Amino acid sequence: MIRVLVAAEPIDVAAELASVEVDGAGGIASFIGRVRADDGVSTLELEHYPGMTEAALRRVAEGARDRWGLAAVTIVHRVGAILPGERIVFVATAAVHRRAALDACAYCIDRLKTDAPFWKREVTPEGARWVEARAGDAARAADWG
Amino acid sequence: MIRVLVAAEPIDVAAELASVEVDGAGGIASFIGRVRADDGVSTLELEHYPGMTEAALRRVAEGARDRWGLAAVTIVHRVGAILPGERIVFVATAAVHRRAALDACAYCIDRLKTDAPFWKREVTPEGARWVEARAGDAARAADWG
Amino acid sequence: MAIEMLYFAWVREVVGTGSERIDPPAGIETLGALIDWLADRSAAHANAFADRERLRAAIDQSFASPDAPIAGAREIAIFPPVTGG
Amino acid sequence: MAIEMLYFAWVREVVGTGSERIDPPAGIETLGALIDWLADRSAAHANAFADRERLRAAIDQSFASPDAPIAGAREIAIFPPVTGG
Repeated sequence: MIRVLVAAEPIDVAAELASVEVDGAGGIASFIGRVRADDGVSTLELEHYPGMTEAALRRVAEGARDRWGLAAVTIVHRVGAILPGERIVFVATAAVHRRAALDACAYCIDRLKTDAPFWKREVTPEGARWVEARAGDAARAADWG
Repeated sequence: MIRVLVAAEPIDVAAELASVEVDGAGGIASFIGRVRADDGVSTLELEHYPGMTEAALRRVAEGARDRWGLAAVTIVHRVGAILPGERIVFVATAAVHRRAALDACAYCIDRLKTDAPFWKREVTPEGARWVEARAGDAARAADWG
Repeated sequence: MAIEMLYFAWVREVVGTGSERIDPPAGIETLGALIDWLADRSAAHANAFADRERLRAAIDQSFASPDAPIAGAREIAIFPPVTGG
Repeated sequence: MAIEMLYFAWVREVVGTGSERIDPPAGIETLGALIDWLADRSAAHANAFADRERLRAAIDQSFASPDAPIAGAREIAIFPPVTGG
């Protein structure tokens, strides 16, 4: 069961977690990425490439499901203006056993950072700036082969 | 910020997740272990060693916090009678960056499986049986050094 | 052969538009050649495409490198390295 | 030297109680020797402790091996390998 969502609304983690708690799922791993409240950023703006984004997230989710035999995968990513403390991205993976769920969750968040067309812009008291990509992200994604 | 709870009541993952979403936490990893609904088990009974259990969970949480510099760790474990589909254990780890949160979450669930005095008893239509420990669990815990 | 060009993030801001319809001449066969051709259209395009190392692209919504052929492409997007998650 | 013994899971079921107060003689110095001494107390104890490979123990709430000294111990627990999580 694969669910991919790109949305301007806040992420409801309780509802999203419940949606991966399917019958065969003994282990559920999840990851939340959020705007830190201690970073001097007043708003984070997320731009994306409609159409390509959803397809890219779906490919990441399907790749994880096939590689780890997952019972369910959910990826939710926010776009638009996001405030400090709010969630940017949510990944949940459900498997029979814990190791598959944990590894697949790490895979999904690593891959979506390089494979999905999102761009972050930080608004601070000193002005706005586009966030630069980090070389480490490409390396982490490549580690999964 | 460390929170450890051993409780007979169902685990409220939304409330527990919110409690680790502290200011400096950019990445939050979590794990849910649950009674599978496809296993023929009508009830899972969890016995534990009051006092030693809480101390063991706290040591696991503190070990993770110190090793990965976590902003917050929460470990919740149910005891008593648990029904199919219900959650047995919940671990959440919050860090500045995702890799620390993900690794620390895997560490906590691996270590608590060998370090915390819980015992599972499965009630099935054919009778009840104590669950045998799995050699793989000890190996996984040892992998963390 | 009309192509829908899309620009995102600071590339969009520097070009000055998020999309435009173009009709490159027959000699333009690769993504790299298309970007060279676009850079000649205006100072804004030239600025946006000045440092190729900072650009990424997709042809019909799949990531593509500068040597990728553009024959048959309907939609080409140019943007900075992605920063989601 | 009185010690509070605790039993958990099937060890508790086979011994027939979850706790008992004992006062082992002075010659009993290790956890292993204590389990030998306990096994002589009743058929139920002997049954529960028949296969030492299946037993784990804690002295004052810390895991302990058979050669651990019991001098000064106030609470000793015997139980199967743990299966939480």
